Amino acid sequence: MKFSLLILASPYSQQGGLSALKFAQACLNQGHQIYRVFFYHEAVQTASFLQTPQQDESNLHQLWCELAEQHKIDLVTCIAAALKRGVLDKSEAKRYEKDGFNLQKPFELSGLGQLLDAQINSDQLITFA
Amino acid sequence: MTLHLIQRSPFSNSALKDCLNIIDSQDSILLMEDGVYGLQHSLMQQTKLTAYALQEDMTARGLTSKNSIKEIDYCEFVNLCSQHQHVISWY
Amino acid sequence: MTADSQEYELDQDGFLKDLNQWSETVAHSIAQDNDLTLDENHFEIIFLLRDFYQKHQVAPANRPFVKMVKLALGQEKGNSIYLMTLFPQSPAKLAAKISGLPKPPNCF
Amino acid sequence: MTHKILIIARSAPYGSSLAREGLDYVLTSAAYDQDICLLFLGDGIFQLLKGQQPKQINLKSQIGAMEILPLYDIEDLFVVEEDLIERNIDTKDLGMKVVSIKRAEVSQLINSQHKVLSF
Repeated sequence: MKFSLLILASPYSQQGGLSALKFAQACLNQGHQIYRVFFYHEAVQTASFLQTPQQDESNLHQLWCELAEQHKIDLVTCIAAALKRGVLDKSEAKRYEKDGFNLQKPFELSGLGQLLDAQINSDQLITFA
Repeated sequence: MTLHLIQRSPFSNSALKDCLNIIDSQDSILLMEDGVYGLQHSLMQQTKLTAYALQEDMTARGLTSKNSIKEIDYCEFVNLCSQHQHVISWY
Repeated sequence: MTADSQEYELDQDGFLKDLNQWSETVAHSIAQDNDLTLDENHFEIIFLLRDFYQKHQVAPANRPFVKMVKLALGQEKGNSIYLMTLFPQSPAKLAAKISGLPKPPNCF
Repeated sequence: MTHKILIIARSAPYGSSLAREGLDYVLTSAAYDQDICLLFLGDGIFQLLKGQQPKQINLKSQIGAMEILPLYDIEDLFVVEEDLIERNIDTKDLGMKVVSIKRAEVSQLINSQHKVLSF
Protein backbone atom coordinates (compact mmCIF):
# COMPACT_ATOMS: atom_id res chain seq x y z
CA MET A 1 0.00 0.00 0.00
CA LYS A 2 0.94 3.59 -0.52
CA PHE A 3 0.97 5.69 2.66
CA SER A 4 1.52 9.39 3.14
CA LEU A 5 1.99 11.10 6.48
CA LEU A 6 0.82 14.56 7.50
CA ILE A 7 2.70 15.83 10.53
CA LEU A 8 1.35 18.81 12.46
CA ALA A 9 3.10 18.26 15.80
CA SER A 10 5.81 20.62 17.02
CA PRO A 11 9.05 18.56 16.95
CA TYR A 12 10.18 18.82 20.55
CA SER A 13 7.03 19.98 22.34
CA GLN A 14 4.86 17.12 21.18
CA GLN A 15 5.16 13.40 20.53
CA GLY A 16 3.62 13.37 17.04
CA GLY A 17 6.87 13.58 15.08
CA LEU A 18 8.35 10.60 16.94
CA SER A 19 5.17 8.57 16.48
CA ALA A 20 5.22 9.37 12.77
CA LEU A 21 8.82 8.12 12.50
CA LYS A 22 7.91 4.84 14.18
CA PHE A 23 4.89 4.50 11.93
CA ALA A 24 6.96 5.18 8.81
CA GLN A 25 9.54 2.60 9.88
CA ALA A 26 6.82 0.02 10.51
CA CYS A 27 5.30 0.72 7.08
CA LEU A 28 8.62 0.23 5.34
CA ASN A 29 9.42 -2.91 7.34
CA GLN A 30 6.20 -4.45 6.07
CA GLY A 31 6.97 -3.59 2.48
CA HIS A 32 4.58 -0.67 2.18
CA GLN A 33 5.56 2.48 0.35
CA ILE A 34 5.77 5.97 1.86
CA TYR A 35 4.69 8.28 -0.94
CA ARG A 36 5.33 11.53 0.90
CA VAL A 37 5.77 13.04 4.35
CA PHE A 38 4.22 16.50 4.55
CA PHE A 39 5.17 18.88 7.37
CA TYR A 40 2.55 21.52 8.22
CA HIS A 41 1.54 23.73 11.17
CA GLU A 42 4.18 23.58 13.96
CA ALA A 43 5.83 20.52 12.39
CA VAL A 44 7.56 22.72 9.79
CA GLN A 45 10.22 23.32 12.44
CA THR A 46 11.31 19.71 11.97
CA ALA A 47 12.83 20.79 8.66
CA SER A 48 15.41 23.13 10.22
CA PHE A 49 18.89 21.66 10.14
CA LEU A 50 19.94 24.05 12.90
CA GLN A 51 18.14 22.14 15.63
CA THR A 52 20.58 21.03 18.29
CA PRO A 53 19.16 18.66 20.87
CA GLN A 54 21.42 17.20 23.57
CA GLN A 55 23.42 14.09 22.66
CA ASP A 56 21.10 11.80 24.60
CA GLU A 57 17.93 13.07 22.91
CA SER A 58 16.48 12.12 19.51
CA ASN A 59 17.38 14.48 16.70
CA LEU A 60 14.17 14.45 14.70
CA HIS A 61 15.62 16.33 11.76
CA GLN A 62 18.48 13.88 11.43
CA LEU A 63 16.26 10.83 11.85
CA TRP A 64 14.02 11.98 9.00
CA CYS A 65 17.03 12.72 6.81
CA GLU A 66 18.41 9.22 7.39
CA LEU A 67 15.09 7.55 6.67
CA ALA A 68 14.52 9.69 3.59
CA GLU A 69 17.94 8.96 2.16
CA GLN A 70 17.71 5.26 2.87
CA HIS A 71 14.26 4.83 1.33
CA LYS A 72 14.04 7.78 -1.09
CA ILE A 73 11.14 9.42 0.74
CA ASP A 74 9.77 12.80 -0.29
CA LEU A 75 9.98 15.24 2.68
CA VAL A 76 7.88 18.28 1.84
CA THR A 77 7.49 21.30 4.12
CA CYS A 78 4.61 23.71 3.57
CA ILE A 79 6.20 26.90 2.29
CA ALA A 80 3.62 29.32 3.71
CA ALA A 81 3.66 27.73 7.18
CA ALA A 82 7.47 27.50 7.13
CA LEU A 83 8.28 31.05 6.00
CA LYS A 84 6.28 32.66 8.79
CA ARG A 85 7.92 30.39 11.37
CA GLY A 86 11.43 31.19 10.15
CA VAL A 87 12.19 28.04 8.19
CA LEU A 88 13.73 29.00 4.82
CA ASP A 89 15.88 27.39 2.18
CA LYS A 90 18.65 29.22 0.36
CA SER A 91 16.52 30.60 -2.46
CA GLU A 92 13.68 31.80 -0.20
CA ALA A 93 16.25 33.46 2.09
CA LYS A 94 17.54 35.31 -0.94
CA ARG A 95 14.04 36.19 -2.13
CA TYR A 96 13.12 37.66 1.27
CA GLU A 97 16.56 39.20 1.81
CA LYS A 98 17.42 37.18 4.92
CA ASP A 99 20.98 36.56 6.11
CA GLY A 100 20.68 32.85 6.69
CA PHE A 101 18.76 29.75 5.80
CA ASN A 102 18.08 26.51 7.68
CA LEU A 103 16.44 24.10 5.23
CA GLN A 104 18.12 21.98 2.61
CA LYS A 105 17.80 18.59 0.90
CA PRO A 106 16.31 16.07 1.53
CA PHE A 107 13.72 18.50 2.94
CA GLU A 108 12.09 20.81 0.44
CA LEU A 109 9.65 23.72 0.52
CA SER A 110 6.50 23.55 -1.54
CA GLY A 111 2.84 24.52 -1.56
CA LEU A 112 -0.23 22.84 -0.10
CA GLY A 113 -0.88 21.38 -3.55
CA GLN A 114 1.70 18.74 -2.56
CA LEU A 115 -0.47 17.73 0.40
CA LEU A 116 -3.48 17.44 -1.87
CA ASP A 117 -1.43 15.37 -4.30
CA ALA A 118 -0.37 13.11 -1.41
CA GLN A 119 -3.94 12.73 -0.22
CA ILE A 120 -5.23 11.87 -3.68
CA ASN A 121 -2.40 9.59 -4.76
CA SER A 122 -1.92 7.60 -1.55
CA ASP A 123 -4.17 4.84 -0.30
CA GLN A 124 -4.03 6.34 3.16
CA LEU A 125 -2.94 9.73 4.59
CA ILE A 126 -2.26 9.48 8.32
CA THR A 127 -2.18 12.63 10.47
CA PHE A 128 0.17 12.94 13.45
CA ALA A 129 -0.77 16.00 15.49
CA MET B 1 -15.49 1.67 8.00
CA THR B 2 -13.25 4.18 9.67
CA LEU B 3 -10.31 3.86 12.04
CA HIS B 4 -10.27 6.72 14.55
CA LEU B 5 -6.91 7.67 16.06
CA ILE B 6 -7.29 9.33 19.46
CA GLN B 7 -4.13 11.33 20.13
CA ARG B 8 -5.04 13.37 23.23
CA SER B 9 -6.02 12.65 26.82
CA PRO B 10 -9.81 12.66 27.36
CA PHE B 11 -9.26 14.38 30.71
CA SER B 12 -8.00 17.59 29.07
CA ASN B 13 -9.29 17.51 25.48
CA SER B 14 -12.56 16.68 23.73
CA ALA B 15 -10.98 14.46 21.04
CA LEU B 16 -12.34 11.19 22.47
CA LYS B 17 -15.75 12.64 23.32
CA ASP B 18 -16.18 14.30 19.90
CA CYS B 19 -15.20 11.05 18.21
CA LEU B 20 -17.52 8.86 20.28
CA ASN B 21 -20.39 11.28 19.54
CA ILE B 22 -20.29 10.47 15.85
CA ILE B 23 -18.69 7.04 15.68
CA ASP B 24 -20.42 4.21 13.84
CA SER B 25 -20.72 0.74 15.38
CA GLN B 26 -18.70 -0.66 12.44
CA ASP B 27 -15.78 1.71 13.14
CA SER B 28 -12.71 1.04 15.27
CA ILE B 29 -10.84 3.25 17.67
CA LEU B 30 -7.12 3.34 18.46
CA LEU B 31 -5.79 5.14 21.53
CA MET B 32 -2.26 6.49 21.02
CA GLU B 33 0.12 9.06 22.54
CA ASP B 34 -1.75 10.79 25.43
CA GLY B 35 -4.89 9.23 23.99
CA VAL B 36 -3.98 6.04 25.89
CA TYR B 37 -5.06 7.78 29.11
CA GLY B 38 -8.51 7.01 27.72
CA LEU B 39 -7.97 3.56 29.26
CA GLN B 40 -8.59 5.20 32.64
CA HIS B 41 -11.72 7.04 31.49
CA SER B 42 -15.30 5.92 32.02
CA LEU B 43 -16.05 6.69 28.35
CA MET B 44 -13.80 3.81 27.31
CA GLN B 45 -14.69 1.46 30.13
CA GLN B 46 -18.28 1.21 28.96
CA THR B 47 -17.59 1.00 25.27
CA LYS B 48 -18.84 -1.81 23.06
CA LEU B 49 -16.73 -0.62 20.14
CA THR B 50 -13.75 -2.42 18.70
CA ALA B 51 -10.97 -0.60 20.52
CA TYR B 52 -7.19 -0.80 20.47
CA ALA B 53 -4.41 0.97 22.34
CA LEU B 54 -0.82 1.41 21.22
CA GLN B 55 1.22 -0.79 23.54
CA GLU B 56 4.40 1.35 23.39
CA ASP B 57 2.51 4.46 24.45
CA MET B 58 0.83 2.53 27.28
CA THR B 59 4.06 1.03 28.58
CA ALA B 60 5.81 4.40 28.39
CA ARG B 61 3.13 5.86 30.66
CA GLY B 62 2.90 2.96 33.08
CA LEU B 63 -0.60 1.95 31.99
CA THR B 64 -2.02 -1.55 31.73
CA SER B 65 -5.10 -2.64 29.85
CA LYS B 66 -8.08 -3.19 32.13
CA ASN B 67 -10.82 -4.33 29.81
CA SER B 68 -11.58 -5.51 26.31
CA ILE B 69 -9.23 -2.97 24.75
CA LYS B 70 -6.59 -4.77 22.72
CA GLU B 71 -2.92 -3.78 22.97
CA ILE B 72 -1.21 -3.53 19.59
CA ASP B 73 2.24 -2.61 18.28
CA TYR B 74 3.16 -0.32 15.34
CA CYS B 75 3.11 -3.25 12.94
CA GLU B 76 -0.52 -3.96 13.80
CA PHE B 77 -1.25 -0.22 13.73
CA VAL B 78 -0.10 -0.14 10.09
CA ASN B 79 -2.21 -3.21 9.32
CA LEU B 80 -5.30 -1.60 10.83
CA CYS B 81 -4.76 1.50 8.69
CA SER B 82 -4.56 -0.61 5.57
CA GLN B 83 -7.74 -2.49 6.48
CA HIS B 84 -9.96 0.58 6.92
CA GLN B 85 -11.49 2.83 4.28
CA HIS B 86 -10.70 6.03 6.20
CA VAL B 87 -8.31 6.89 9.02
CA ILE B 88 -9.20 10.02 10.96
CA SER B 89 -7.01 11.62 13.63
CA TRP B 90 -8.55 13.31 16.64
CA TYR B 91 -6.34 15.76 18.50
CA MET C 1 11.31 53.66 -6.42
CA THR C 2 9.50 56.95 -6.76
CA ALA C 3 6.07 57.69 -8.16
CA ASP C 4 4.90 61.33 -8.09
CA SER C 5 7.69 62.14 -5.64
CA GLN C 6 6.30 59.42 -3.36
CA GLU C 7 8.86 56.84 -2.28
CA TYR C 8 7.97 53.17 -2.22
CA GLU C 9 9.82 49.87 -2.24
CA LEU C 10 9.12 46.73 -4.23
CA ASP C 11 10.37 43.25 -3.41
CA GLN C 12 12.21 41.03 -5.87
CA ASP C 13 8.95 39.78 -7.35
CA GLY C 14 7.61 43.30 -7.86
CA PHE C 15 5.15 43.32 -4.96
CA LEU C 16 4.82 46.37 -2.70
CA LYS C 17 6.78 45.89 0.51
CA ASP C 18 4.55 48.22 2.53
CA LEU C 19 0.94 47.72 1.45
CA ASN C 20 -0.07 51.02 3.09
CA GLN C 21 1.88 52.92 0.45
CA TRP C 22 -0.48 51.89 -2.32
CA SER C 23 -2.03 54.68 -4.36
CA GLU C 24 -3.32 54.94 -7.92
CA THR C 25 -0.01 56.51 -8.86
CA VAL C 26 1.87 53.59 -7.36
CA ALA C 27 -0.44 51.22 -9.27
CA HIS C 28 0.46 52.96 -12.55
CA SER C 29 4.11 52.65 -11.72
CA ILE C 30 3.94 48.92 -10.81
CA ALA C 31 1.95 48.34 -14.01
CA GLN C 32 4.65 50.06 -16.05
CA ASP C 33 7.24 47.73 -14.55
CA ASN C 34 5.09 44.93 -15.95
CA ASP C 35 4.78 46.55 -19.41
CA LEU C 36 1.18 47.49 -18.81
CA THR C 37 -0.63 50.82 -19.16
CA LEU C 38 -3.66 51.15 -16.93
CA ASP C 39 -6.98 52.69 -17.97
CA GLU C 40 -10.37 52.92 -16.25
CA ASN C 41 -11.17 49.30 -17.14
CA HIS C 42 -8.16 48.17 -15.17
CA PHE C 43 -9.07 50.38 -12.24
CA GLU C 44 -12.60 49.03 -12.17
CA ILE C 45 -11.10 45.61 -11.46
CA ILE C 46 -8.37 46.94 -9.18
CA PHE C 47 -10.86 48.65 -6.86
CA LEU C 48 -13.05 45.59 -6.89
CA LEU C 49 -10.10 43.45 -5.87
CA ARG C 50 -9.04 45.89 -3.16
CA ASP C 51 -12.57 45.94 -1.73
CA PHE C 52 -12.64 42.17 -1.80
CA TYR C 53 -9.32 41.96 0.00
CA GLN C 54 -10.39 44.52 2.59
CA LYS C 55 -13.45 42.43 3.34
CA HIS C 56 -12.00 38.93 3.29
CA GLN C 57 -8.22 39.40 3.71
CA VAL C 58 -7.64 36.75 1.06
CA ALA C 59 -6.41 37.27 -2.50
CA PRO C 60 -8.48 34.99 -4.76
CA ALA C 61 -6.96 32.35 -7.05
CA ASN C 62 -7.66 32.63 -10.79
CA ARG C 63 -11.04 30.91 -11.07
CA PRO C 64 -12.59 32.56 -7.98
CA PHE C 65 -11.18 35.86 -9.23
CA VAL C 66 -13.15 35.49 -12.46
CA LYS C 67 -16.24 34.48 -10.50
CA MET C 68 -15.90 37.48 -8.19
CA VAL C 69 -15.77 39.85 -11.17
CA LYS C 70 -18.73 38.09 -12.75
CA LEU C 71 -20.81 38.49 -9.59
CA ALA C 72 -19.96 42.18 -9.33
CA LEU C 73 -19.89 43.31 -12.97
CA GLY C 74 -21.68 40.60 -14.92
CA GLN C 75 -20.72 38.01 -17.49
CA GLU C 76 -19.39 40.58 -20.00
CA LYS C 77 -16.44 41.36 -17.74
CA GLY C 78 -16.50 38.33 -15.48
CA ASN C 79 -14.82 35.99 -17.92
CA SER C 80 -11.25 34.86 -18.20
CA ILE C 81 -10.69 36.21 -21.72
CA TYR C 82 -11.57 39.77 -20.71
CA LEU C 83 -9.44 39.57 -17.55
CA MET C 84 -6.59 37.97 -19.47
CA THR C 85 -6.63 40.92 -21.88
CA LEU C 86 -6.46 43.40 -19.01
CA PHE C 87 -3.93 41.47 -16.92
CA PRO C 88 -2.04 39.12 -19.24
CA GLN C 89 -0.71 35.65 -18.39
CA SER C 90 -1.79 35.17 -14.78
CA PRO C 91 -4.64 37.67 -14.19
CA ALA C 92 -5.23 37.03 -10.47
CA LYS C 93 -1.54 37.31 -9.63
CA LEU C 94 -0.79 40.37 -11.76
CA ALA C 95 -3.95 42.18 -10.66
CA ALA C 96 -3.06 41.45 -7.02
CA LYS C 97 0.43 42.86 -7.55
CA ILE C 98 -0.84 46.07 -9.12
CA SER C 99 -3.65 46.40 -6.56
CA GLY C 100 -1.26 46.34 -3.62
CA LEU C 101 -2.28 42.95 -2.24
CA PRO C 102 0.26 40.76 -0.42
CA LYS C 103 2.43 38.31 -2.32
CA PRO C 104 1.12 34.76 -2.06
CA PRO C 105 3.78 32.63 -0.31
CA ASN C 106 3.52 29.71 -2.72
CA CYS C 107 3.85 29.85 -6.41
CA PHE C 108 0.78 27.88 -7.45
CA MET D 1 -10.30 12.66 -11.67
CA THR D 2 -12.18 14.77 -9.17
CA HIS D 3 -12.16 13.36 -5.67
CA LYS D 4 -14.81 13.89 -3.04
CA ILE D 5 -12.90 15.20 -0.06
CA LEU D 6 -14.41 15.89 3.35
CA ILE D 7 -12.61 18.27 5.66
CA ILE D 8 -13.67 18.01 9.28
CA ALA D 9 -13.17 21.33 11.07
CA ARG D 10 -13.09 20.88 14.83
CA SER D 11 -10.72 23.64 15.95
CA ALA D 12 -11.97 26.94 17.28
CA PRO D 13 -10.49 29.91 15.40
CA TYR D 14 -7.76 32.25 16.74
CA GLY D 15 -6.50 30.40 19.85
CA SER D 16 -4.55 28.12 17.52
CA SER D 17 -3.69 28.50 13.84
CA LEU D 18 -5.16 25.10 12.96
CA ALA D 19 -8.53 26.44 11.84
CA ARG D 20 -6.84 28.90 9.51
CA GLU D 21 -4.34 26.40 8.16
CA GLY D 22 -7.16 23.94 7.58
CA LEU D 23 -9.03 26.58 5.59
CA ASP D 24 -5.89 27.27 3.54
CA TYR D 25 -5.86 23.59 2.62
CA VAL D 26 -9.54 23.74 1.68
CA LEU D 27 -8.96 26.72 -0.63
CA THR D 28 -5.95 25.06 -2.25
CA SER D 29 -7.82 21.81 -2.85
CA ALA D 30 -10.78 23.65 -4.33
CA ALA D 31 -8.50 25.67 -6.62
CA TYR D 32 -7.26 22.32 -7.96
CA ASP D 33 -10.83 21.34 -8.88
CA GLN D 34 -11.55 18.85 -6.13
CA ASP D 35 -15.06 18.35 -4.81
CA ILE D 36 -14.75 19.62 -1.25
CA CYS D 37 -17.29 19.58 1.54
CA LEU D 38 -16.84 20.78 5.08
CA LEU D 39 -18.16 19.42 8.34
CA PHE D 40 -18.06 21.67 11.39
CA LEU D 41 -17.99 19.64 14.56
CA GLY D 42 -17.31 20.39 18.21
CA ASP D 43 -15.47 23.68 18.71
CA GLY D 44 -15.06 23.99 14.93
CA ILE D 45 -18.57 25.43 14.96
CA PHE D 46 -17.18 28.61 16.53
CA GLN D 47 -15.47 29.34 13.18
CA LEU D 48 -18.91 30.07 11.75
CA LEU D 49 -20.12 32.62 14.31
CA LYS D 50 -21.30 35.96 12.96
CA GLY D 51 -19.74 39.21 14.04
CA GLN D 52 -16.12 38.08 14.47
CA GLN D 53 -13.79 41.09 14.77
CA PRO D 54 -10.32 39.60 15.18
CA LYS D 55 -8.62 42.86 14.16
CA GLN D 56 -8.84 43.52 17.90
CA ILE D 57 -6.39 40.68 18.51
CA ASN D 58 -4.33 41.28 15.36
CA LEU D 59 -5.53 38.22 13.48
CA LYS D 60 -7.29 37.73 10.15
CA SER D 61 -10.97 36.93 10.17
CA GLN D 62 -11.88 33.26 9.85
CA ILE D 63 -15.49 33.92 8.89
CA GLY D 64 -14.34 36.66 6.49
CA ALA D 65 -12.19 34.16 4.63
CA MET D 66 -14.90 31.50 4.70
CA GLU D 67 -17.34 33.86 3.01
CA ILE D 68 -15.39 33.33 -0.20
CA LEU D 69 -16.00 29.55 -0.23
CA PRO D 70 -18.89 29.89 -2.73
CA LEU D 71 -16.46 31.54 -5.18
CA TYR D 72 -14.44 28.33 -4.96
CA ASP D 73 -17.63 26.35 -5.67
CA ILE D 74 -17.71 24.98 -2.14
CA GLU D 75 -21.39 24.91 -1.31
CA ASP D 76 -21.70 21.98 1.07
CA LEU D 77 -21.18 23.12 4.65
CA PHE D 78 -22.49 20.80 7.34
CA VAL D 79 -22.75 21.38 11.08
CA VAL D 80 -23.58 18.86 13.76
CA GLU D 81 -26.90 19.84 15.31
CA GLU D 82 -26.26 18.47 18.81
CA ASP D 83 -22.90 20.29 18.93
CA LEU D 84 -24.68 23.57 18.10
CA ILE D 85 -27.19 22.99 20.89
CA GLU D 86 -24.44 22.01 23.33
CA ARG D 87 -22.77 25.38 22.61
CA ASN D 88 -26.01 27.32 22.87
CA ILE D 89 -25.78 28.43 19.24
CA ASP D 90 -28.69 28.83 16.86
CA THR D 91 -28.20 28.55 13.09
CA LYS D 92 -29.33 32.22 13.02
CA ASP D 93 -26.10 33.08 14.85
CA LEU D 94 -23.99 31.68 12.01
CA GLY D 95 -22.47 33.79 9.25
CA MET D 96 -22.76 31.12 6.56
CA LYS D 97 -25.53 29.07 5.05
CA VAL D 98 -25.13 25.60 6.52
CA VAL D 99 -26.96 22.29 6.64
CA SER D 100 -27.52 20.80 10.11
CA ILE D 101 -27.08 17.08 10.43
CA LYS D 102 -27.46 14.77 13.41
CA ARG D 103 -24.49 13.09 15.06
CA ALA D 104 -25.92 9.79 13.89
CA GLU D 105 -25.71 10.93 10.26
CA VAL D 106 -22.02 11.88 10.33
CA SER D 107 -20.67 8.40 9.61
CA GLN D 108 -22.87 8.21 6.54
CA LEU D 109 -21.34 11.47 5.30
CA ILE D 110 -17.83 10.16 6.01
CA ASN D 111 -18.52 6.89 4.20
CA SER D 112 -19.73 8.72 1.10
CA GLN D 113 -16.34 10.41 0.60
CA HIS D 114 -13.17 9.33 -1.18
CA LYS D 115 -10.91 11.10 1.29
CA VAL D 116 -11.31 12.59 4.77
CA LEU D 117 -9.01 14.91 6.70
CA SER D 118 -9.52 16.74 9.99
CA PHE D 119 -8.10 20.02 11.26
